[in-house]
Amino acid sequence: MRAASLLIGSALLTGCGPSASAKVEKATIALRSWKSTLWLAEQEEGRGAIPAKFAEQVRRAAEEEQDKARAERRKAAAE
Amino acid sequence: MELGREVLDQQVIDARGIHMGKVDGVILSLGDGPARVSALVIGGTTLLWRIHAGLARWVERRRGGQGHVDRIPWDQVMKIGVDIKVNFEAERSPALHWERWVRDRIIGRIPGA
Amino acid sequence: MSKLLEIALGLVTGIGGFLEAGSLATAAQAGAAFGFQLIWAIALGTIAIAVLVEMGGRLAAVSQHTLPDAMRERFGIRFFLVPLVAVVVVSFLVLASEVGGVCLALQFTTGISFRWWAVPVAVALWLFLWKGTFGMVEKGASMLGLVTLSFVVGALKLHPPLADVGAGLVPSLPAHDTAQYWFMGVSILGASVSPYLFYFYSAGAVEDGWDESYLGINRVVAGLGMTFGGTIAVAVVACATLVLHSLGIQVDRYEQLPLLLSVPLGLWGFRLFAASLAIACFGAALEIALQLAYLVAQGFGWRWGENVRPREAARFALVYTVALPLAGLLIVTGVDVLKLTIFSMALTALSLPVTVVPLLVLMNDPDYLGDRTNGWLSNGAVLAVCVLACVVALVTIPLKIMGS
Amino acid sequence: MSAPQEIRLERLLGKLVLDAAGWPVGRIEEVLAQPEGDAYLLTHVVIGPDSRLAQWLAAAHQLPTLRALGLSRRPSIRKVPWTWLDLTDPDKPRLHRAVLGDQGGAAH
Repeated sequence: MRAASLLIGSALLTGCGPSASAKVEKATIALRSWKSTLWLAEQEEGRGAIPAKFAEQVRRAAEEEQDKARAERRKAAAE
Repeated sequence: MELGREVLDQQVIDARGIHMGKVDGVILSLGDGPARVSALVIGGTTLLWRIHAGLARWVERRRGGQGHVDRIPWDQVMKIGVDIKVNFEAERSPALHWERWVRDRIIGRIPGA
Repeated sequence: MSKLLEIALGLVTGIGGFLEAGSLATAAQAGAAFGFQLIWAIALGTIAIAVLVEMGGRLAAVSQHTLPDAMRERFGIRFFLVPLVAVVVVSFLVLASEVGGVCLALQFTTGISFRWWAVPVAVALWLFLWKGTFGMVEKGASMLGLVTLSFVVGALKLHPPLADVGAGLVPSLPAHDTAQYWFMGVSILGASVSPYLFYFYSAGAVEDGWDESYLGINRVVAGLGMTFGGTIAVAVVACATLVLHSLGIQVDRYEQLPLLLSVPLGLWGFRLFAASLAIACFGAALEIALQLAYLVAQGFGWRWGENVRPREAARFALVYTVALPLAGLLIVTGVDVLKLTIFSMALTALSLPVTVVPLLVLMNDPDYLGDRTNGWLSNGAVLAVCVLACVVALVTIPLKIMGS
Repeated sequence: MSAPQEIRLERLLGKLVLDAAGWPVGRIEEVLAQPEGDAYLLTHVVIGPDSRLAQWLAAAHQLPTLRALGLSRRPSIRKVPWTWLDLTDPDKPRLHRAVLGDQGGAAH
């Protein structure tokens, strides 16, 4: 109970969260990471190390995460 | 013997080795002669009293009583060690009311139980 | 059964049972983000869990009490409620993470979304507990769990620079993302020092009827089993460092993880990853669900035992019969399994003082252990790790929540 | 008003005890009993510290590590005969005599 109240307390204290520029940087790193993931998955699919069915799942996950990161970056840049 | 440490909250096992529950309460008798231990209590609202007295009182008012309480007279207690062994048949005792209820109403109705 | 065979079986349990959704996800994330830099957290966590597992076994062998049993008897109901609630909440979240891990493994191989697998997986888990025996759950799941050794094979094939792995054993501050670094460190600690491991182990020792003659086996099994298990987690870090970190890939989704093994081992690597994830999480889910039932039943003195028929321990069976579908339902909602897993691990770390300190008090009580009470070294080491984990969790969890 | 015929051990534990002069003595920590014939007769009550902090320090005293670090304190405990206890109102146990100043309060 005491831990929980402390947790909430410190969460309130830190309230505002990371700055806009930090958010932009975080989104940029995520985008770069997903670009590399796609490249690696393509390589692996090309040499038959992962099934096409799975490669498709990676592409879908990448799309979702990239959309999320781009939205984050736009929002942070507008701040 | 330390009653709080060696009796309260200890595991109670019946004559046939069946787990009946923990000692939720101990009754001390003050009348008629010197003060002594008179019974162990398992089940009902006994445990709730120790967690939150107000809640226990409320439940007792709502249900009109202490629920399925089992009082085991002290002379039925056979051995106090790792567990407390009592000379008692657990199967019909109110201490196992909810065990029987769960068995008959839920678990026993699932195939393969 | 000969003692040597018991030791061998115990080691298999330790090795095959160590890796689960939590240790896999945290090790992979840490390796991808910080390379070998967080290996010290795995080492620290492994030492702590080895010491704690040994304590759980010793308590059971010497006093014939399981941990929840002893805690209720020694501290009374009011105090017992605190660790009870903490372990139930944390275990439930970890259980859901494991169910999610099995479902994701099935998604990777079939292409059918993990959400559709949640109910069948929960039912399969329940059937195992309903029909199976303790030996089947413990020995069977961990025997199959040896498949997780494929991470060691994968790591060796990638030729990790051993000097860097060794350097990771010494804590060092990162060049970037200090908050993230500590958060991951604490998640790794939470994943290694899972209370369910030593609660489950102490219940198992009582089910198997251990006495003081098992103390030697107990020490060997706890020490070596957990050390080998920790090695697998280090292997995951190595794979993640060499496959993902080198390309600047951070782990945001479970979908990135099969690449850890497909890169060194090809298509077989992909298959082994899926098998490892499915089996390790399935085994862990069985143990956690069972441990929840043990905890509640032993704490309240109900009849318990995985070797008796469900109707003979009805309330015990009811606990896992309720917990498993609930965990399945959480996965059906489509919750982000990776986030759930990491969060549960950090929460585990946060709850460590509550779950571990009562054990320490018991382990110093001659009423329970006679002259087999703890030495100052194990007391001090475990206490230090728990306090460290809790304090860091207390600081980093809010930062993490605000950051995302 | 006379004392009730029976009381509950679990509700007695943790109760604050006042002495005859109305001063708090501490909280009931334990009740001791001794076999006599078939019965177990109550012999003593153990009264521990009444403040939260003292209770925590006493609990910490069970861990050798904390003891070595000086983060604990040996609890001050009195053991008084059961017959000293006045349970006319079981919710407010009192002692028949004054014990402040430590006369009769034997160390545990």
